Amino acid sequence: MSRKLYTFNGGVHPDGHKAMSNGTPIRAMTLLPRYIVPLRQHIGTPARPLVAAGDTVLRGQTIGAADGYVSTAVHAPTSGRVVAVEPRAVPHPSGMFDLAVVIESDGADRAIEFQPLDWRNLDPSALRNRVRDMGLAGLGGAVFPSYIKLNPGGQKIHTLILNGAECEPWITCDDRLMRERAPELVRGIEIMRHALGSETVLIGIEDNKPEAIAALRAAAPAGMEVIAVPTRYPGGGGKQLTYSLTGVETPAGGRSTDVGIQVFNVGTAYSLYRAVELGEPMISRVATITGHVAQPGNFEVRVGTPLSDLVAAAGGALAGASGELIGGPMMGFDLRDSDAPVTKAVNCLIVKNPRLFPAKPIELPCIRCGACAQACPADLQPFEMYWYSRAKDFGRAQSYNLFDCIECGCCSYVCPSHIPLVDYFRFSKSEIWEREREKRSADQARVRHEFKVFRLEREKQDKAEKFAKAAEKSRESAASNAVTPADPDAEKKKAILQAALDRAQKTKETVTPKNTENLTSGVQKEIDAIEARRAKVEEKTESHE
Amino acid sequence: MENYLLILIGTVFVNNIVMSKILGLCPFMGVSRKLEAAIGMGAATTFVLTLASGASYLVDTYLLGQDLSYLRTLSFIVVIAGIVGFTEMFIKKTSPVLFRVLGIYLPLITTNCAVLGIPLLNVQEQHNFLESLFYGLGGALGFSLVLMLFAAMRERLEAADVPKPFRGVSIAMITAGLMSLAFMGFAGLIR
Amino acid sequence: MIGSPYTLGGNSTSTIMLKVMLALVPGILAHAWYFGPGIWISLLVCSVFALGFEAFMLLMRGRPLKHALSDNSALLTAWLLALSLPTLAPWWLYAIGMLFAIVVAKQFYGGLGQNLFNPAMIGYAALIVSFPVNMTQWAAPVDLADHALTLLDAFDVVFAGQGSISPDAYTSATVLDTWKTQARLNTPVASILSQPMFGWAGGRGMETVAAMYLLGGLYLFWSRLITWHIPLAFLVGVAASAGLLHLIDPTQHAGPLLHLFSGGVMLGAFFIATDPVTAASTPRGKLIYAGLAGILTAIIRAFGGYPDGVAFAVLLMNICVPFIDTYTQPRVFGHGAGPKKAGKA
Amino acid sequence: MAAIGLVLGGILGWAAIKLRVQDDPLVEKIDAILPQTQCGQCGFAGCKPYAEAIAKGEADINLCPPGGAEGVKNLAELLGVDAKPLGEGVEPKPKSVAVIDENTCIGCTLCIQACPVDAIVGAAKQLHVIVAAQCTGCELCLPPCPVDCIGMQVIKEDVVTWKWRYPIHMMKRAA
Repeated sequence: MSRKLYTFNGGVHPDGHKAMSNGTPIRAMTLLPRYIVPLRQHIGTPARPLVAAGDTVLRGQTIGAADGYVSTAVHAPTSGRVVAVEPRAVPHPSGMFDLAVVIESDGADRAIEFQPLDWRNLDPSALRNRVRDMGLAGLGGAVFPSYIKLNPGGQKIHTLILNGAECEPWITCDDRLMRERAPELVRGIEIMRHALGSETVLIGIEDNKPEAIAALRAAAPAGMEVIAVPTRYPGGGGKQLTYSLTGVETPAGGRSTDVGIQVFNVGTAYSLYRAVELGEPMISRVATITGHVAQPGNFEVRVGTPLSDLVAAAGGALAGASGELIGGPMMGFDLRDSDAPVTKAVNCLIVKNPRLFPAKPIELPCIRCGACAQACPADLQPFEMYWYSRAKDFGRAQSYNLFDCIECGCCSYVCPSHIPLVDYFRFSKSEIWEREREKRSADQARVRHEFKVFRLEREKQDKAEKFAKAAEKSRESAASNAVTPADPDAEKKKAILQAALDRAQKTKETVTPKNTENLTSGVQKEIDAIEARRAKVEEKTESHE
Repeated sequence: MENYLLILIGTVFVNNIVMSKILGLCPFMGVSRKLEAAIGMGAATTFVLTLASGASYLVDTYLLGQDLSYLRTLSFIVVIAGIVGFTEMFIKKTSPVLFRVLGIYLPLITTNCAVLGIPLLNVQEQHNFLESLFYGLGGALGFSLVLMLFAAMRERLEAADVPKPFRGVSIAMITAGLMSLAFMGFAGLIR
Repeated sequence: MIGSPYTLGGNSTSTIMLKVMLALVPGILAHAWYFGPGIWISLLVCSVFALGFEAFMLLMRGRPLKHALSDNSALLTAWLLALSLPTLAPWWLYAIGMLFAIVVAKQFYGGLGQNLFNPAMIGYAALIVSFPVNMTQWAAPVDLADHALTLLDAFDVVFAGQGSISPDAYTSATVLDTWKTQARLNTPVASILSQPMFGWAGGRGMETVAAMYLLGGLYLFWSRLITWHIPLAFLVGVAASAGLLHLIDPTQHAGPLLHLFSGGVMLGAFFIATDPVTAASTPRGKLIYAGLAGILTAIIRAFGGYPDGVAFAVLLMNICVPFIDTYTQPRVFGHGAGPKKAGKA
Repeated sequence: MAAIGLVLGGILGWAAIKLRVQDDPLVEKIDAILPQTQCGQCGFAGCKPYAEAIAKGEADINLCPPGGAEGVKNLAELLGVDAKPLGEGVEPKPKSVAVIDENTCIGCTLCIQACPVDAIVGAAKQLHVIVAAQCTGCELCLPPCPVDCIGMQVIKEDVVTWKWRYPIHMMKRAA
């Protein structure tokens, strides 16, 4: 091609292992008896649940609505009955539980009526609302709500980049998608171009996927350029791909839109096509299951599918499996609980065995050899950031531009001392975030405290003025009345307080456990209701934090 | 001209006031915990030391002469104290944080043996006015140089896995010693 | 809990150290060929003391011995110091050198990776300051020595003192020493260079050893264990300043070739200045660090009181490293350059 | 000598007028580091008074338990002094918020008056509620409550506030 490619610094060449899963077509999965759909599948505020236990739902029905600006909807993957809305295991590095809707399928898989959209004659903002209600989020891994990214805002988005690089080893879901569904994918890109008004459309694909490149070149109309970029991890990082294709560096701390470029994953374009042209909400995605399983490959997986079922669909794990990875080996994380479901973010599940993923060698001291700095695609000095992160000197770690780290893992990959550098950076980053949260709330508290002090001062002044006036009055009356009576108001207040105290003492006694044995069902119900309300308040406070 | 250059190079590197004359260790150890503070301290000391060498020379030559030479140390201290007082106010005005960081070490420039030592050495070496100035400037630059380098090293040391008994000032002293060892490489270079 | 990445590639620290030691082997062999078997003894003695001191300090600190000893870093330090010291020196000289190198310069700071000064060079500097006489008695090339020592003789010399053989019989000054003393006596250049100890470039024998170090260094560069910045800047620094001085006054200052191939310059350029722990780490910083070290080496050689300047130059620049690193941080992706007008690229 | 003294005195006097410092921005800088719980555990009436006391050198830097060791370290760095452990009897507690027990609250408004950041809403004889997002966990509302209906609740971690842990240092673990 005639287009000049730019080369970002650093990067590594880990073993691809892609042939293991990219040889077979995308398979469909049989209907499962149970789906678990987390309400937080995207960056931002979790969706607000619209269903409760006992409700029946249809496939594609909205079960969680977008809540706030950075949020998007969640839909039922099949028809059936909601059995619970409760915290469940989710694919998250912490292994923590998060609120999810558990659906028991009725086997009929009845769908709501899908309404295709005539997007060409539609106002872009209406299109975006549709995209939000269809639950679209970026499928590259960051799962940022797509409708926001389709809003050019005040900026001119002259270039639209489609990311089909898929630089992470093992993962092949985008590869298969591009090979098999290129025409539909291209129609999705058309919708994006329409919403953003971009002139240039570039589709970047790493050159280890010749079939995908050929398929897209065949499907792409004039004005869409399919470009093969050299295979080098992390060539599919948003900033890296943008630089490779255009030579433009995304400003630190900013977005590519600041320089007039928007980047979407190819999978998102395909889902956009389904959402807009077919009217089908985002209830499935293509995900790779590979590694130590009987039949590695790609599946069209419904969101909410328990990962253990995905492993089973691939013929099950082979003997000697030693755990699972979500995502690729460079940036993924260990699956803590195989009950966790596939979400919009899950692009790959790798079943590990000790041969493919040997135990990590022991960490030795850093010798400042600089291998990490040479491998870093963000041109950072990881060993300096490590030096201060290790000593928990976050200020200095940050001064070495810690927050420009994209956590691609190249530094850890090349480190001769086998230092888990990225873990140190993740640790430092979350500590710094925590401090910033604290700082924000401290600032808020300071303002509120200062206001309170100011208010008290003002009240005191007011009172003093009133008192001065009163004193003048009383001096006048003092002539006739020698003894000033005690403030009757205060006496009254005291009495009221005492009465309330006594009352409270009584009520307290009634709610102490010794009385709970012989409660009437009515009282019990009341207590339960209060407990539930309290639990909700607590939940709210937690989600606020 | 060559003479002045030699004085400058000699005092900055070869006869470095801290590394080979072992003067001014108090601020050297005290204000080297942070690079910024060290740079501030270096600038303040350079200012004071250069002025003090010049002023002391004038005082010594024109006010004291041979007859009152027994007042030399005393009057030098007065001159230095005055200049330090001025510097102190200046820094307090321009950079309160630096003022706070330097803390007690700022007024202590007065009693920094390097600051008194250099004017006295000037007299001893019978430097003329310009030579005195350059000697003061060179000494101060040498002081600032090692102070800054040392501060940068200590910032790195702070995060090092130093054995417990050596942490803090202890390893700093060892480092200063090794620095001194390295500076011995300049021995015999000039005079 | 350790997260991604889950695959690792590349070297390991102990193999890096081994490869560096491997790169030293040609130089050592050449040394043994030209200067007799003394080098084997000094290597051995230094290695034993290095491991001994390292183990002792680790025990004192309550750290596990196995990993720290098997990273080969103490051995490498021992070899570098042994190659910088005269062979056939008394054993306690090596012991004191290793004490300073391993205990003071390395373990006091927390061990591998934490030290600010090059351990081997601290050992060297401490010795040359304390025992200048022993440090100038270098083994003479075998074909020039009055008495060629066998391995046993050498053993005797190192551990029991010179014994029956006078040190004059097997030691000589280095070419740098000779040049300095003779030039200050205003001996004509031609007659200095005609002395048998001078070879085609540097000192007889030593020049070949230096060439072998160069070879080893090129191997390190080729296997990507070092970058070109430090060796090149160091050699250019030495050659340029030596050349300049030579141009100004050829009767007092030897030419750049002699400087490059004598003393510790080659060893320093490829093996000592490149020690990643104590060297500058940014590309620009490396150039400044090594360039200044090279210039300092030439200045100390020309005007200073010590015969060789490599050790002091490296140590002086070690002092500057944190400062240099702080002010030479490379531009981070997405910083500064300012968004180029996109689309026109 | 006297002449020197006079001249210098003159210069200094002039400089003192010229270079007078109006405001002390140090207090602001110290105040910015303090956690603003306004809890008074330091023995001062709030964070600002404590900051002023530190700036004047009247108070030590290790008196603030909510700030923890981290806060002491930051103060030490700002002031160029050695960090030290928190003082006797001052230990940091896990971050908590106050919660009012709806069953026992009598609506006396005493806690509302005690709250330094106005994080409690409610009127006389009405149930009071603490706005958790604004509660600093200072515990100042606990003692005034006549019916002991306020309890402290430790803030739990969730998927958003979850933090990556410090990577285990293998060398040390092996030791």
